[in-house]
Amino acid sequence: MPDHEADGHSLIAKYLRQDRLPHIWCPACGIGPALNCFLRAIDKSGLDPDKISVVSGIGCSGRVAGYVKLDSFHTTHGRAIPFATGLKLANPELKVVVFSGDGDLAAIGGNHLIHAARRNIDMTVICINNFNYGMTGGQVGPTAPYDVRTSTTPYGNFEPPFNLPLLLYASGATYIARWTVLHLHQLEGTITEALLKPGFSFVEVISPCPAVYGRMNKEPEGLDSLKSYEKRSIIKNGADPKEVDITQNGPIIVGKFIDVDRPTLHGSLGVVAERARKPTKK
Amino acid sequence: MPDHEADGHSLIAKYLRQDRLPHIWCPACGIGPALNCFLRAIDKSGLDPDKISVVSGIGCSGRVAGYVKLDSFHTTHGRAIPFATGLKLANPELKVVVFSGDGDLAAIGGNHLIHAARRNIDMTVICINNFNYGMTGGQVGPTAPYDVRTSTTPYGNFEPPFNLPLLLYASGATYIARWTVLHLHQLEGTITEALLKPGFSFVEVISPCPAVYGRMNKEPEGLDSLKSYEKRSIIKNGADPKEVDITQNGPIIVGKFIDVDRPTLHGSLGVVAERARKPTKK
Amino acid sequence: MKLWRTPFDHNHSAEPLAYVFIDRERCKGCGFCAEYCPRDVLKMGSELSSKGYQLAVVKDGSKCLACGFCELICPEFAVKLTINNKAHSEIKP
Amino acid sequence: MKLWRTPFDHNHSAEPLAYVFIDRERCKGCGFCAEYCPRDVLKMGSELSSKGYQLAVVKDGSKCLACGFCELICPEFAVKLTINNKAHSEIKP
Amino acid sequence: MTENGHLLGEFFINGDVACAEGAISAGCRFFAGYPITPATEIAERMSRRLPAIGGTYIQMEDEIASMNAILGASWAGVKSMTSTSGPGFSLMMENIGLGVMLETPCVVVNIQRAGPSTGLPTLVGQQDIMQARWGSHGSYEIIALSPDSPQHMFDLTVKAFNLSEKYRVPVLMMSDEVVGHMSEKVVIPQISAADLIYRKMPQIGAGAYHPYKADESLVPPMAIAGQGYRFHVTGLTHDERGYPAMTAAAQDKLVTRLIDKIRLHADDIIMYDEYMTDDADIVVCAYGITSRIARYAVKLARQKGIKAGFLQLITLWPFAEKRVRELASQVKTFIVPEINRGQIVYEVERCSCGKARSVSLPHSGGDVHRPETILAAIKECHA
Amino acid sequence: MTENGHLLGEFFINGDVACAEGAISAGCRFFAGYPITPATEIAERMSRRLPAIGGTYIQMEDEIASMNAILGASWAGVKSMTSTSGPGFSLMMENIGLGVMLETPCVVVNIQRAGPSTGLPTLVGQQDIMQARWGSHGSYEIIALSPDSPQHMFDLTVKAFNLSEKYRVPVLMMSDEVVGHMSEKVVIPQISAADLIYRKMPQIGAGAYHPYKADESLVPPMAIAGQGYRFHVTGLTHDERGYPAMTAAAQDKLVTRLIDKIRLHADDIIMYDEYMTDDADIVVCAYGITSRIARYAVKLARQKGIKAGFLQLITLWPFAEKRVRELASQVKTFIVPEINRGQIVYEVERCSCGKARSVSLPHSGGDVHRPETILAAIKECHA
Amino acid sequence: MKKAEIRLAGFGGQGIVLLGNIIGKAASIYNNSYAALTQSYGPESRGGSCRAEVIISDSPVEYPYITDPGVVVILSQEAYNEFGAGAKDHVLLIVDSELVKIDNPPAARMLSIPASRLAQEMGKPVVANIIMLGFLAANSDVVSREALEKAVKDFIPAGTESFNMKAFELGYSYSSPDKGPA
Amino acid sequence: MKKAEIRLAGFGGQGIVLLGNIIGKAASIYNNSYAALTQSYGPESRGGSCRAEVIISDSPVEYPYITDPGVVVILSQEAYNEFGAGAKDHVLLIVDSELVKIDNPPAARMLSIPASRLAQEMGKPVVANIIMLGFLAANSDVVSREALEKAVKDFIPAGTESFNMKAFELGYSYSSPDKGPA
Ligand SMILES: Cc1ncc(C[n+]2csc(CCOP(=O)(O)OP(=O)(O)O)c2C)c(N)n1
Ligand SMILES: Cc1ncc(C[n+]2csc(CCOP(=O)(O)OP(=O)(O)O)c2C)c(N)n1
Ligand code: SF4
Ligand code: SF4
Ligand code: SF4
Ligand code: SF4
Ligand code: SF4
Ligand code: SF4
Ligand SMILES: [Mg+2]
Ligand SMILES: [Mg+2]
Repeated sequence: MPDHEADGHSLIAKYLRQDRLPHIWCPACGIGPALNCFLRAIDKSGLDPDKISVVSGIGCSGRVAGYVKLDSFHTTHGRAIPFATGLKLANPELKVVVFSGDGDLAAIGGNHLIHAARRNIDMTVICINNFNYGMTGGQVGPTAPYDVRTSTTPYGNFEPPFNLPLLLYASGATYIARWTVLHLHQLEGTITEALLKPGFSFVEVISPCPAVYGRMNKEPEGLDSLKSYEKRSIIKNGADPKEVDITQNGPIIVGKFIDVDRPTLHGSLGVVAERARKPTKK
Repeated sequence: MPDHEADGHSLIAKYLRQDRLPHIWCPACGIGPALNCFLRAIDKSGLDPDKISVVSGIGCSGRVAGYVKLDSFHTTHGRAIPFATGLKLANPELKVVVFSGDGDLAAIGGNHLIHAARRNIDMTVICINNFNYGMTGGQVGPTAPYDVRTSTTPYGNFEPPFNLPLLLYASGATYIARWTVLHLHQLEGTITEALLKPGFSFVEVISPCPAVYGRMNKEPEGLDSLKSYEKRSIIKNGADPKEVDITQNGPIIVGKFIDVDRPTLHGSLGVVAERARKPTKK
Repeated sequence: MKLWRTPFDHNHSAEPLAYVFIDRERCKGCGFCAEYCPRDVLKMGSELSSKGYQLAVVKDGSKCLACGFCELICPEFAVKLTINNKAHSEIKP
Repeated sequence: MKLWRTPFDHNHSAEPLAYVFIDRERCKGCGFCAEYCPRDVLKMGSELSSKGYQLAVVKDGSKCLACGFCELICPEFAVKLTINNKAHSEIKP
Repeated sequence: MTENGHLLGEFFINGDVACAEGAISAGCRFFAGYPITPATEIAERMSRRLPAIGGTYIQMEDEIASMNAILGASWAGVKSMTSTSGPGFSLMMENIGLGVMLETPCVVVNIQRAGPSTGLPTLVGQQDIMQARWGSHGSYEIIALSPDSPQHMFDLTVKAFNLSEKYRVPVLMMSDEVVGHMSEKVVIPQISAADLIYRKMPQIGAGAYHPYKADESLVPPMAIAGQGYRFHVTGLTHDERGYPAMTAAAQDKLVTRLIDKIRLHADDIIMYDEYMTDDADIVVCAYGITSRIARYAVKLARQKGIKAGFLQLITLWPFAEKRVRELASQVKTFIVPEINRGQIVYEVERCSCGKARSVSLPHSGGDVHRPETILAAIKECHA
Repeated sequence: MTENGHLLGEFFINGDVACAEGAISAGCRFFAGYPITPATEIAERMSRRLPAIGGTYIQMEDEIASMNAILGASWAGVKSMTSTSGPGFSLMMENIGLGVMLETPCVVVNIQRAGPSTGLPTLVGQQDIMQARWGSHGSYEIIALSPDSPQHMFDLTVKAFNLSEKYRVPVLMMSDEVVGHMSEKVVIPQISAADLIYRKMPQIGAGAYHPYKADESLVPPMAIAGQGYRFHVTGLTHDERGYPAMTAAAQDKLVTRLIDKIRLHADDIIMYDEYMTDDADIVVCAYGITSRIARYAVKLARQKGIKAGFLQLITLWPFAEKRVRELASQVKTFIVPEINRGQIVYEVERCSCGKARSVSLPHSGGDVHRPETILAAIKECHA
Repeated sequence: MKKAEIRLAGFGGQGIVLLGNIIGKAASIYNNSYAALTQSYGPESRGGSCRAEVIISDSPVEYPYITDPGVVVILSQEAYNEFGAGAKDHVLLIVDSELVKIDNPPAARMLSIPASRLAQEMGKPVVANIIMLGFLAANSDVVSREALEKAVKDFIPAGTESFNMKAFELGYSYSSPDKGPA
Repeated sequence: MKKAEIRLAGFGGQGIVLLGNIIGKAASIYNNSYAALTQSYGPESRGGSCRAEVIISDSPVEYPYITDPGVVVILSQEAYNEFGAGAKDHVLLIVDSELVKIDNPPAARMLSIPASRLAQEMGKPVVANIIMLGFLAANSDVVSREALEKAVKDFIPAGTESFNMKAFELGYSYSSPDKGPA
């Protein structure tokens, strides 16, 4: 029996700042289980935890940086990725993980997200998608399905959402997966793979926010959301990202969608550095 | 013989601020021909020019707003789209066109670009893609092909570029086309169609920048670039956006790639307004 | 949908494969563990915690598979699973 | 690649279908019009403009198709095409 | 609700909601924003109210987009507003500058929390006061107001729109978390057309209209998109036609007008309130939530026989320079409590020219001053 | 070139290039930027130089990303820099605040052009001086320097890195278009380890290390990522452990230290230069490119027998308050020419306390003052 | 000048700010007094400590913070420890006996009601605050019952009026086991 | 104090700033003088008006702007109209005769060379500025020929040295039809 399964709680003690518990998340929030998977994945990956940096933006999900017992950076709203880019470029030995929310990564931070994917920088981005801005009280976010109720769409959301795996695919990410917080073993495995994958990896985690999003959308308890995921989710590894968009009540396609190889930013930077060091005429 | 063909120069007089000529663009720059097509498309579209607003960001391409004899807004770098969003939402009668450069729209403005496409707001975005930041002297841009020389990639570009049609497709744009400034009749026709298309339309114009990009990439004369386009471009209407990325010397796939229908933002806003006006209990 | 793993052939075990402990200070009564325990080891009790949350309790510890799902899904890091090594050693692979 | 249109069956015309005028103040000598005129009506001259640019000139106006490509491609809005209505009226559709 | 969509009557609402209602009463029909504590309630209120009355609410992808969207909406002829707090306000700086340069009426609300950076998101600060004046690059002047209660939020929001339309400049509502989140009775009166100012429109035809040609008011008439003026505006330095003009002379002409249209109308713009300053030796100068505490402390001081007075800055920018200079000749000491580490006190000190002493009562934020703290300072200065 | 990658010798280069070389000499090995006139040459130089000497150049998608990237790089232990001009500087404001809050050494260069907004992109301004001090939300202190020549660009960039590492604060190089684009001889000396300051590293083990626990220097030692400290930092108000602490008390403790580590070391930080101030009645106070013109004008005035002197501010922030207060007791008038509509003159006026008169010589930008203008002002004050 | 200061303390999600709003509105709109409601809360959406404070006065409220509350309503152990245990004897302390464990009786006059259990028994835990409000109305005279009932109706979702009035009534008629209404 | 002020004016793309750099570097690095080069240009990458001004002095340059140029090199009609036509008689005016049409001879001493045509004849229009530099070297003594040649080599692309030296020589030995070198 591998170590990480045998001893979940000691793993938690190893990677979690237990002096900071209880955390600030609401009862039945999905961030906790996702974090749990992340901690186990770190262990499973065999990476040296001293060389892992976790960077978060602002939001409930963005509080993860504050709980992991790793070098961790709680930056500004939307800016985790460029901060992480600086970290990684300045010290390529680091494994840099961005853990944040849908609003942080895809609303205010959307540009950084697509540019980081384009560069194929070595970085794992874990996005808690709870379809809204939990921390500020449940406003509509760029992944909120059409017509849902939020505190700023009292008459129904009039904007269609991003299909994040497709957006990331189009931007150049080389590893893209999605699970719900019910698919915990899969999520753990996926994050482990993502951590070990060179280049830009993106893991979307569909997660309940009972306190605000759920309350306004007939899932006032976290369990309601999990049951809905249980009913709606379909595992489809290798699914075409085009076909994985999420609607209010439609299926939630989960799985590992993309896993391809492209030159990483660090590889290309190496080539350039070599050219630069070659003595030229001038 | 349709009016617009018979009388190009009077059209120019009609839609161009001739008191501002000569313009500031370098000799053999591709922005002029693209602008020419745009002016003709306006005429061809039959839209009331008094109801057309042109919004540009900052850059050589962004100077277009200053030359069209229409309500026109030269805003800040990257922000043409949100400015245009405000214009359009506040007065849905306006036809709003954003005319700007690859750096403006896809580097600093990338987030606004994808969000506007997601919303499917009624707006036509014309993007002059000259693979670099012309105005500031030829730095690498997010569409610059891998390995090209620019003033900030003296050892070759180490970042892969965006495939803009794919990015726009993934974001939700309902009309996507690409032409070079050699495909002028096609470009004119495409812009005309885009202007008349409800929802978000995106037209990419591949355009020479001999003064800086060309100079550094073996196309010091504008003609060199046009000849290269002539050789490399392949018309492929309906091409899968996945397959239209541009490399340093590879083929340039041009054509109308996407033309689909999705509810527009204004349509959905109408639904919401109706719900809001319905007297409720409280 | 298969959410958990069956670690061993549990029928061969006489003792529980693991002991489940719920931290009463941490549990916030979300019910995830009880709902998704594949063996109905856990249930929601009627007692309230000091903050007023309904606490999860162990209903029948002997049925535990040691699958770890309860530990993994608990948002509060409140579930602690202790593997019963004795029970495991009894199992012949 | 077909970049221009052939508006009429030009062979039927005796007179040029259009007169091309190059604005010497605006032309910056990019050569686009000369290179892409389908009928070689235009060419780059040897004379320099006041700013030092090599000017485009009409080589053989009689061959003009009135296709408009020169006007469309000129980055400087320097080409002015005047349709010869007389010539056009001579053409029977 | 009236026909125009604005409410009428008495309401027990918080400052954020009062601000939203003030905007609606002022004729605002476009709101673009991005949620942030403690300003979110303004957006939420607008999202519920506007669609029902022919207005538009949009949540943009960030604050930069929000700021630009309200500029665009204003150029489409609709009064527009956004709201935010410190971090978002910082992000808006570049495009507040664009608003100044294009001379675009609009209102930006900052419900201040404690910084720097993310700081204390749910707790009060008054730390963006100098930022309101100087936060965007380049030389410019701006108008900023500071409300002290939900009613004041309502009233000053209406005022902010009026000033903005009159002077064609973004007006900043520099409120704070306590005022934004406290609830009190707010009376919303009948608002008639006469109470509201709308931007001057051009009176001449499209051909003759120059977007940046001003009369002696220094504020040019503003054409809006879609009416046939076919005008051009740019964030570049420009001439009266709105065309780029890349010379120091054009720059001087433009910037001078942009600055003078505010500076020369300071008397029309500046609002302050005084309490027992007539015979005061010591004047406490405060604004926003702190002014309620300061006023209370001054009352306590008077009860103790100390000749204290109170100056409440309602307009923060332009600064009430003239009045402070006058008072400086009369009083011995200014005491300036503010929930920051010294901002307005710099202006008070500057304008005092050494005639009166300026005492800063700084506060790092997260809470308000205690009346005793201010009272103690008054006593100390009195001794 | 030396082994360390820095140049050695005499060069005829412009201020932008000198700045880049200064950074390299100071040990900067990470540059993230976004092109903007007139700062682009710095990025271009870095893009050519860094890859050859083991450093990294990256062009980010905007200035916000650039600013965050240099913060990240600094936490990876690498000295980092970005450069921009007004519009980009405005965009960086929020995350300069993050740099202040996390106490992250880094250098931000602003080659000022004339604003507001896009203004005159290729022409000079000195209009972001107050913005440098107040542009981010919240209460904080910062360090800003102002060079007057390419040589000064080199020297002060080295100095900027040293101050930044010493005080763990972003240091702003507030240069301008003329200095950035003018070329002069720059002497690059041999730079030894002793000339350079590197941040204090923790001397204790990971368990005992608290990222925000400072000794009497008020500057805590800084661990960097990847060394086993497993530390946490946040832009929220935090305690010594770096953990969020959402109370007014924690806020006060933190903000007080952030402010005091600058204010209490003002004497170590502040640099100025004087010319013939000893017996001066009139002192011209200037900075950046304007100081060269002002110094020249003062020389002309002295030739005419006027007792003029010159105070050049090399450190803009913290402001040379003590020296100005001293001079105010001695001189009759300060004349403050600056390429803005009055910024540093506010500080001069404030610190003069009415003892000396302050005369502002504003300029809207796009050009520098003519020496005659300053001379005329001196004469007028003299008369 | 008549002035009453009320403190409501517990944790996020209990509807404490709503209670403050109901009381404030009842006083200022339906009872023609002046009222100011301030609140403080942490970054948590639920579960963090949360406080609402109301001043009711017959003249405009100048200084908007309470200095000496006459009524303190306590909805969590933490809140009790901070604001209840040390409350002076002129204070009326109202606690949810289900959520607060009291070791030594406080100096203040204390009334308790198991509002959260009663609410759970009604099948809707969220109405605990309305039960508490009814209890407060019965045991203090800061605002009239009529005004409070009107205000409750303004704040609750349409269609839940009668249920909420039942909750209010339950609290109003609850007789505390402690030193009851005099 | 010896001081020379040189103004170079034309439009963008003519290599005017490069000329300024060459002169400045020649003076300050190879001739051991002090030099300051300032420039001004518009937003256009090419074709806008462009100016470079060099001060050469044997003591450090304080005020970095030229006040009274001794040499003015003119590379466009616009520049001539602005800086050439009115130049005083102590000024040495050097113009590209191909690009400037002069109606009335200026007060200044004028020398002209058709540098842009000569460059075109050499097959590389971009070397017009180097031809002009050679001509300037021959007709003024602000910087030594050796220093200028060294500086030219520092700025041009590797491999183009001999071509550029040929251009320089062409200008150096060109004999102006106007009032030539005295
Ligand atoms: C510049 C800026 N704008 C807005 C905010 C306010 N804010 C904090 S968290 C957040 C949204 C968080 O949403 P998401 O990333 O989805 O995280 P969640 O809370 O849902 O996990 C916002 C808008 C901020 N802190 N900074
Ligand atoms: C906030 C900000 N950052 C940077 C700039 C400088 N800038 C002006 S134009 C430009 C790039 C333009 O590139 P692109 O949009 O591709 O237009 P092009 O000139 O190539 O047509 C940049 C970076 C600016 N004006 N504002
Ligand atoms: S608000 Fe939503 S996302 Fe945030 S902690 Fe609560 S449940 Fe989780
Ligand atoms: S720099 Fe390039 S894009 Fe800009 S005007 Fe010149 S050729 Fe065109
Ligand atoms: S480990 Fe947990 S989830 Fe699995 S069977 Fe045992 S109690 Fe149930
Ligand atoms: S999952 Fe955790 S918090 Fe939820 S009921 Fe079980 S033990 Fe309690
Ligand atoms: S219209 Fe122009 S391009 Fe066409 S044939 Fe005539 S000259 Fe040639
Ligand atoms: S296309 Fe225009 S600018 Fe180019 S050569 Fe022809 S006329 Fe001249
Ligand atoms: Mg979210
Ligand atoms: Mg471009």
